[in-house]
Amino acid sequence: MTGFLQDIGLSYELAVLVAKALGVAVVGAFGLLWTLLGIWIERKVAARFQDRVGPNRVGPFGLLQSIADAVKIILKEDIMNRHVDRWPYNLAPILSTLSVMLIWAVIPFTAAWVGADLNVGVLYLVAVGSLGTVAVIMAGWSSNNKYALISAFRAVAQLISYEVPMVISLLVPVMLAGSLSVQAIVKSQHIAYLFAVPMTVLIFLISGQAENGRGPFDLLEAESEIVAGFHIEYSGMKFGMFYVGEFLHAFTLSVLTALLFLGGWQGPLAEKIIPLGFVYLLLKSVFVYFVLIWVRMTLPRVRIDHLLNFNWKFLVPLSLINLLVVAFLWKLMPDTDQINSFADALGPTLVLFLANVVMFAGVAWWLREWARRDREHIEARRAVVAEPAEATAAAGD
Amino acid sequence: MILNEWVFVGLFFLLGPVLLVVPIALSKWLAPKRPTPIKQDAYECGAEPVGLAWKQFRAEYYIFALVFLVFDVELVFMFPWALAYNKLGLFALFEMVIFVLLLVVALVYTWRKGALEWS
Amino acid sequence: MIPLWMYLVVAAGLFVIGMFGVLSRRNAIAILMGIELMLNAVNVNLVAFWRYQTPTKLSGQAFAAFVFAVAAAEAAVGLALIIGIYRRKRSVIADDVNLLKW
Amino acid sequence: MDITAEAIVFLLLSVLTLGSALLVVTTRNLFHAALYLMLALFGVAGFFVLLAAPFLAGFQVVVYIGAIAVLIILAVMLTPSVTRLPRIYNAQWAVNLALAVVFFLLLFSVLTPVVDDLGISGTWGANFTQNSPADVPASSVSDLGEALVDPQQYMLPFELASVLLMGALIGAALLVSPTARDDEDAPHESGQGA
Repeated sequence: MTGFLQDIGLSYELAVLVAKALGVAVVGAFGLLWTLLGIWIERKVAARFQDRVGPNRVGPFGLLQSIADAVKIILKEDIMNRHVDRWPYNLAPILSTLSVMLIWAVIPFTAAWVGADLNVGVLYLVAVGSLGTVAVIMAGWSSNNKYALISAFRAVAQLISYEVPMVISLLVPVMLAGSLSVQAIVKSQHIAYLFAVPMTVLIFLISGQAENGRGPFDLLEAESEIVAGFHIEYSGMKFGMFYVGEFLHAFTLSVLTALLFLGGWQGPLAEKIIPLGFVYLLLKSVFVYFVLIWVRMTLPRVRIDHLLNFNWKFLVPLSLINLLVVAFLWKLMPDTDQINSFADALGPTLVLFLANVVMFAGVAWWLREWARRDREHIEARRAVVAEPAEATAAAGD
Repeated sequence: MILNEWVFVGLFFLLGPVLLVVPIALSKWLAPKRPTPIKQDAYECGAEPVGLAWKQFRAEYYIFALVFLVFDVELVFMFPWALAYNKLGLFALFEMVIFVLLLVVALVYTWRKGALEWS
Repeated sequence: MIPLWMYLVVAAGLFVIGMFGVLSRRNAIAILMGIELMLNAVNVNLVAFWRYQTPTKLSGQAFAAFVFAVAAAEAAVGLALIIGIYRRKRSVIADDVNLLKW
Repeated sequence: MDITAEAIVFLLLSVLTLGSALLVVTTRNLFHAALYLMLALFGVAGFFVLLAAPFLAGFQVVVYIGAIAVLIILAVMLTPSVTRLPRIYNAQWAVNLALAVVFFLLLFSVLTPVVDDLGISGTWGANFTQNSPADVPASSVSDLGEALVDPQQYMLPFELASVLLMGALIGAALLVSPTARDDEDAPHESGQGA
């Protein structure tokens, strides 16, 4: 690519710049176009969960439905509230999608295709992801609508709360791989980290789903309470931008899970035949995406106090314990800094897996105990309430 | 050149918004525009809005942001630790245990104080 | 390459702007924003000196990292104070908080 | 200094940072000021990248933009009656402005080689004449990690940072927690204030 550009008369630096700009366009456009397919996948899968057929009119299997929707939404009138705060209002949808799109800059698609292999890649992911919170607050505040504002406050509480366990679980692959570069983390997975640290994966997925504001955690939008929340005042393509951002976010979360825990592009022959890695990555990501849709379709929305209690009183302590346990075992095992093959990775993976099984059992036991005590507590209170009522009823007779 | 990888990121920051502005601009150009006063009111499920939304809200939300801020800084400090962990001795683990314990003490205090309750 | 003094001048500019904000704004939150600007100016200085004078020792970067911690603590307590004052006095104007003044 | 790509980026970042910093202290609407603050902080993160400290750039965005600025915006939202004050500056603002300008000129004359070039004084400038930085070791990112937890280097500040943050969290939570509100002290008339 660079060679070709130099041939047509550009200087080396300019050629690199143009090649990189093209790379940005390809990666960005891929992300956006994938969203169209992703929406179709999600609608089809969701329809199956609800015993429906899903989109099936436009194109074969309804494949072109998303394109039809895109055209429709572009042609919609953009209704703007008279009292909005214009600049933040117009910037918010762009920032919302941008914060997700920027993640794609550091994603290694194969052994050779990677936009920017930053040596602080994971930190970059966290940093860029936190811009999404800002976008939600901007949208909520600038809309000048009470529902939007309530949603913005909920967003602050939810998005930032769940960022904590997510970042803690991101630390685990960083620690195991000894690198912040996403590509290096993928390469260090001779056995996918899923088998070594399933607990971390679970925490990552739960908090990621909450960060995304979907699934049982869709309080930001909660169409039945605050009628779509922070983007209530948006219509036309600006609303479409939030929509695209949300879907892209869900898929990006799946890609990140695939990269950090499922071995990314690794698979048989992926090092030799480079494009094969891309296929592996897509397959793994779509699998995770399916699981996320499954969760979303299965669980009812949680209440905000439950949501926050679950995070601060359960998920955060659990992820901290998990991190320290993994760190402790990792330090106890010899030669963990030189794992270069499947055979090297087998021992540590087994040990960590067993530790995770023990942790899972412990958490399950603790949750049972907690539920039992909670139930007893409630029943005891009910008994206290019921007795005087009976007494008065008797006196009344 | 050490910045080479960042050129791509920088370009992403510059070109990414362009990619996103294109559909919005397209919509601005193609879509009809027939504003009426009622259409341009804040949407409150049909009821007429009373006043603007920029009113004071409860401080409950603020405590969570506060706890988050403190946790966030600590997490950021844990990144270098996790990165260098393979090269460090067992000592690093104890150090992190103390670090995390201090954090947990603060969390538990806030918890016991009832600040984490959603009232 | 960019000479060191250019970074220092930008940092100085940032510091002075922040200082003006701290000294002149009436709103306590705006004053806090000015403080953040000043802290950032200091960080730019620290990192620039690290880069140009002792790139093999990490003291500049490490100090900048601790400045982050201090800034976070300062923002947390400062804003909590402002919210507390607002609850009592319904005002966040720094001049209104003059209970200890005589 | 010849015009290189780096110089252009530096110039753009300077304009971005200083421009939005100026807007932070001059904007009337505090919500906008907070957004400009984010922009200024973002520019500083750009400087960190340019200075080959990507770790700090990440810190900057996560801590300052993702947390501190969000907290500030939240505080602005919680105290909304003052987003549009009649006067945003106090009585001494003109003096402060003069002070700031003088201070900046002083710093400028010390930091830059301009004064020395004019030949006014040989000892005034601080002579920060390093024009090109030395190479940063390739492992500087993980070196920072080691340095922070190394008992020989920054272990104590590292732990102290944790203590400081613990204190900050406890103090701040105490200040804003609902139980901390003693209502008898609160003013009875509600709509006083600005």
